[in-house]
Amino acid sequence: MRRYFGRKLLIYGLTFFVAVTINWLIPRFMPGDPVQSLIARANIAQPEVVEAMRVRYEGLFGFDMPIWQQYFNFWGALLDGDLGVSIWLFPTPVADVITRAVPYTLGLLIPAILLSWVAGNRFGAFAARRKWLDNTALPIGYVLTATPYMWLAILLAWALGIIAGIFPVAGAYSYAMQPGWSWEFIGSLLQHWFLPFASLFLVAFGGWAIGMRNMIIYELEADYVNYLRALGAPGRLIRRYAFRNAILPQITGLALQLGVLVAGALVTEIVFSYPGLGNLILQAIQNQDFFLLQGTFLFIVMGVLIANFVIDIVYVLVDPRTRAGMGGAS
Amino acid sequence: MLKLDNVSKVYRVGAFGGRTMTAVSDVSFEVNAGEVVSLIGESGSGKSTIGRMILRLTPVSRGAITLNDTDISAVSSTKDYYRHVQGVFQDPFSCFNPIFKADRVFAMIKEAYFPQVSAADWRGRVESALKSVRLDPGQVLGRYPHQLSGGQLQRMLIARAVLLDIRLLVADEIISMLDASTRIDVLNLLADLRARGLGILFVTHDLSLGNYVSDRTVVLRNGKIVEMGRTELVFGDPRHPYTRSLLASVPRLDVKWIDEPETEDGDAAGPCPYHDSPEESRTRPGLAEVEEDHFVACSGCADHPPQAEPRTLAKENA
Amino acid sequence: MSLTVTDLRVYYRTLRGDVKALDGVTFTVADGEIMGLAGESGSGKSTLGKSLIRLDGRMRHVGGTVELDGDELPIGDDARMDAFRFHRVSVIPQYSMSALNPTRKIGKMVAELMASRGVRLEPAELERRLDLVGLSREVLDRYPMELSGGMKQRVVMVISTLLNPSLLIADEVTSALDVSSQKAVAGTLLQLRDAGLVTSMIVVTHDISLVYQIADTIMVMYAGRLAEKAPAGVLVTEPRHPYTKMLISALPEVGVRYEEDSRLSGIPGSPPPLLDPPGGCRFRDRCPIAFDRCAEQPPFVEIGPGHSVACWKAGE
Amino acid sequence: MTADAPKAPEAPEPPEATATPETTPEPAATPGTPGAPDAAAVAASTPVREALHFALRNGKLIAGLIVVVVLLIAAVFGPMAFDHGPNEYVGPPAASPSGDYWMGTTMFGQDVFAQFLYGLRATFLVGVLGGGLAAIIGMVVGFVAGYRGGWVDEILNMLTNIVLVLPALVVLMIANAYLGVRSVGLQALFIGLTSWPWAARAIRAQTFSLRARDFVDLARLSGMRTPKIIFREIAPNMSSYLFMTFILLFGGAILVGASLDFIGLGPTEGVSLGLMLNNAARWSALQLGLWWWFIPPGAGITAIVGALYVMNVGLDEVFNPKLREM
Repeated sequence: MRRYFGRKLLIYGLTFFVAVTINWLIPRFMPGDPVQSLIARANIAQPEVVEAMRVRYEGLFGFDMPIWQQYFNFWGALLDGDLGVSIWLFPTPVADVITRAVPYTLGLLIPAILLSWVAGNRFGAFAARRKWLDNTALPIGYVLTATPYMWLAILLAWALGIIAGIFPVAGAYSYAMQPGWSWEFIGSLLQHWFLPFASLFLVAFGGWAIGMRNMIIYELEADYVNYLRALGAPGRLIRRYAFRNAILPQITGLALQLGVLVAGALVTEIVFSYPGLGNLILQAIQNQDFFLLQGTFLFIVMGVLIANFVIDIVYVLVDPRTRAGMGGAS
Repeated sequence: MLKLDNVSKVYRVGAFGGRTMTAVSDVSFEVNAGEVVSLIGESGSGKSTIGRMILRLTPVSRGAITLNDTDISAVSSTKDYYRHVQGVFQDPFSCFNPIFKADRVFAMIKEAYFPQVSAADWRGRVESALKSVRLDPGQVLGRYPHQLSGGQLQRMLIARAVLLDIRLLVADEIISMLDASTRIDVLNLLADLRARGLGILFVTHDLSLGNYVSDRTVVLRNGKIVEMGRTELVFGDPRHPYTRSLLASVPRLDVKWIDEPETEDGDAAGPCPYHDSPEESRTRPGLAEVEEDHFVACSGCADHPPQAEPRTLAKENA
Repeated sequence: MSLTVTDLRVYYRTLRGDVKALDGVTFTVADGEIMGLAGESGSGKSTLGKSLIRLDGRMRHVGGTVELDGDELPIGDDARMDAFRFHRVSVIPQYSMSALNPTRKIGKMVAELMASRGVRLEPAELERRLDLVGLSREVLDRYPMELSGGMKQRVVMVISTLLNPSLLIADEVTSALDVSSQKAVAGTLLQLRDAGLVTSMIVVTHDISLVYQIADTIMVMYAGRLAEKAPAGVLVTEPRHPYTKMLISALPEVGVRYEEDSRLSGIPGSPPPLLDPPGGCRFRDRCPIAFDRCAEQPPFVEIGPGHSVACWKAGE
Repeated sequence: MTADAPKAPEAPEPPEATATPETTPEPAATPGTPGAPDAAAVAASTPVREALHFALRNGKLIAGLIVVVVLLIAAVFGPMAFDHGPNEYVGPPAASPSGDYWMGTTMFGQDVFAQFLYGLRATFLVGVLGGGLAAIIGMVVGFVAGYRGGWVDEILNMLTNIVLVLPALVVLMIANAYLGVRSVGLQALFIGLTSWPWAARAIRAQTFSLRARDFVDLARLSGMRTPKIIFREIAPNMSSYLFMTFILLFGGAILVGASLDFIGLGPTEGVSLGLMLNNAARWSALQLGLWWWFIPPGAGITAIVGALYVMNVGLDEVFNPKLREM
């Protein structure tokens, strides 16, 4: 057990290391004087901002220092929690900007991931039961999972927001309101939350449903199913067993899909101008705010790694084989 | 010709090779030209591992395997080695790449070893090799593996081996997956090859097959030799309880098990007949020569690691 | 009369047409009888074994009837057959090692299976039966992956016979085993019958010498049809069908050694294709004593007590 | 995007499943005559012809193929029908679809249909190049790791896992954001470099199981060297699987590319379906009700990727006898 988690943690540690290194490396690959060109591209009028950028970049890169020293300085700043100052929202520290946006992204992502996973798996298993259902549900699943997140978001916004006028299509709450804990405000939050959530949910749902359907079909070919059938066990029992066994790879699949889901949430936020990390990234790109971009990137990587670890723990709790195998019984 | 000298195989198990597992330990025997040696053992006895080590498909951990007094691992080119040593395996269907025609196994040999031979000449050689294993070339050439029977495929593999200038053939369970009606014919082929001066190592778990064709027999258990010698002696007068219990487990058509008295258990660790005292057996373990060309590991001193399935089953049912 | 099979035909559906894997077999198995069903690959023995309990997707019941203790088994009707499965007919499959749900503890799986069939299971009875095959009751608290292959096979033997079926089909249960385990498994099969847990048994195998050890009668199949059926001793010592004769003489018995001038030999040729089998006796092409009349299919007739043969020359 | 990656035949990665071929000393048992279905005794036609037979009768495969081919033809030849570039201002602004402009015009009077056809081109290009590169990396890593085993496998596995947990699109955002000038080729390169890991894993698992087959040993006994064995014995055996992997990578690359374009990190020159969506969203096509501006590009992407996925299911049914309907 310790060995298993040790291995996983090693991989996550290395991944984080790689992510930070990418962050450090990429600006250095730019041709010419990176500091100069970054500042030039940022296209900023205020001299104090330009100065702050120059100081920070030179401190970070420190081109007169040996390369390893530059690299260690970069890590040092990072470990101090110092992600720099946002250019776009000068002089707010990047960490603060991110902290403000995170709750919105998590509020979208977590329910969308969990609900689509549960509902998709149930639906996929259900569709595998009957031929006609399989033949009708399957194409819908494929269309859903092939849909780019942002396009479904645009369609929903257009149909339910603009044409039907049921849901608002921009922001996280009505601009007329002050954030607070009033029912009215919460209602507005939910109203704004629904469409981005729905588009994330639907695309992911299609993927899970198809995955589950395929898994179940393979499971129903397994020897233990044949044996149960030969003993006349009712379909209910067989399906229950097949579902239980098929759900395990779907948990692993969840870990593999996290990055894609996060990316989906980012573009969906952009469509709805939802004030989460996706919007931050868009602003950072448009304003050439590289500190914000790097900070957001690191934050997302961290989040994905933590989520992966949580899924690992869940997997061990759910699959008896991993427990039996790790308990040293063999 | 082929000589194994205290050969051992230790596998590393676990993620970073933390644990080890000994599959073969201190095995020594010889296979001479014009001789069939059968290597008998149950699953997990290490018999296939020995075959794979001789074929250089897995490295030797300790000890040495020599072919005509040259250490086989010293032959730098495996290609040269395989010119003289070839193998045939248990599952003929798995030996053929299912997406290619079956005669590709011959084409591979030609490509590697006889690139200069003309196509017509090669075809002649292939056909005569096929005839030597009693196959009709017209029936097997140009077919896909799934269109042929296990017996036909296995014979093609033997034909493939004899296209080369082989001295030694490792036949690993080559008939256990064949139908009863063709088994014996493939077994007879081994005798034909022996008559041509080849040395053959016949790996099997079936004692009656080993007895039928071999000159010498090596009985293996948990990676160790328990008994070996001339086949008539080992089968006619088995000394080790394990060999005896194996023999008694072979289903036969002349006796029924229920009519036979319960045989002794292979694990019986009675007084050792070849050592004077348990102390001596501990200090001087190994094989004792009980008569000319008949060696037995004494039951008292052979340390038996806890056996897996087959033994416990027999005991619990007794 | 426990099992009566009459003119059973089961075909496999393939792209190119029906493969006549089981083409008209008629036989009976008596109460308390262990019948060995021997044959080579492609003989139809596995098809026969399977069709008595569950036809797989590609198999089609074409004709004939199966009667068990006076009731007709609806073998072509998967749903109606469920009532008979487990209660009256049961199976020890060839794939015993992987027959158990990997993510359920054995005990729980057994309990759920029994509950799903509406049977109350006495724990004491289950334990008694585990004892019988030499398993401790701790296996009930284990997952299949924690058991060895042989233990799993014995667990399957216990589960399959829990409802004391009239007929048990053991499908190639020994074929992947070493000699010593084969002997133990065969012994367990005998015990199941002797303890009255199953009334009669069909042991499907390719190994005549093994099945001879435990069977009362042996039935040999060839190319989808019956060749010969006789009491085990008679079949082995006085086979009448040329195929049986050649098969038995091709077995290297313990003690038989290769000799240059008197070596054993197999049966030349190969079985006919079952997609479009030739008429008449299907062994004709490989048979050393075939004659003109073999173009006509020989009937499967009784020539001695419990001894039936499908060969025109069997009487000679 | 790869929710339906062919993970089905592959067992969930068991935590301790690091057993290399070296650690499995001997076959667990020595099987006797296989209980192969009795029907197998029938001689069948060649594998290729059999696959073709099922392929021609597989509705999913045919339907998917038709959609992909029609769109591909449109992408290759369609742009030739215009004497103007996709971004030229040729018509009245914000015109709805008409006989002159089949898909209407943008707010600035660009021909949406022309943009759509040019965009399809870029989209296919990103899919083929990005998916192709990812397939090549995945194959190399998967084959080597699966065939060699041991510490080589350990290291490649580690690398695969690292790239696997890094959220690809977010890495691509960072990389692209720093680039001043971006091209379709560069985008495809980056996508290829980040989207191979699941393919490598799947190929590794397949290689691992094929490697244990005796024909690999026989090839070694025939004097073949490792690279040759991989390419001539192992790879052909999983060619259908490799093809299916490529299809999924192809679809995945298209989706990732479209997302990047949408954020504004697409190619700086030309047009792509994602870029069209980006423009439509940026210039408030939604609020203005210019539905013809944002529906075609999204529908185009969905059609290509969806058709690829459906094709993949069809192929799975063709190559996997268990899934075939008789």
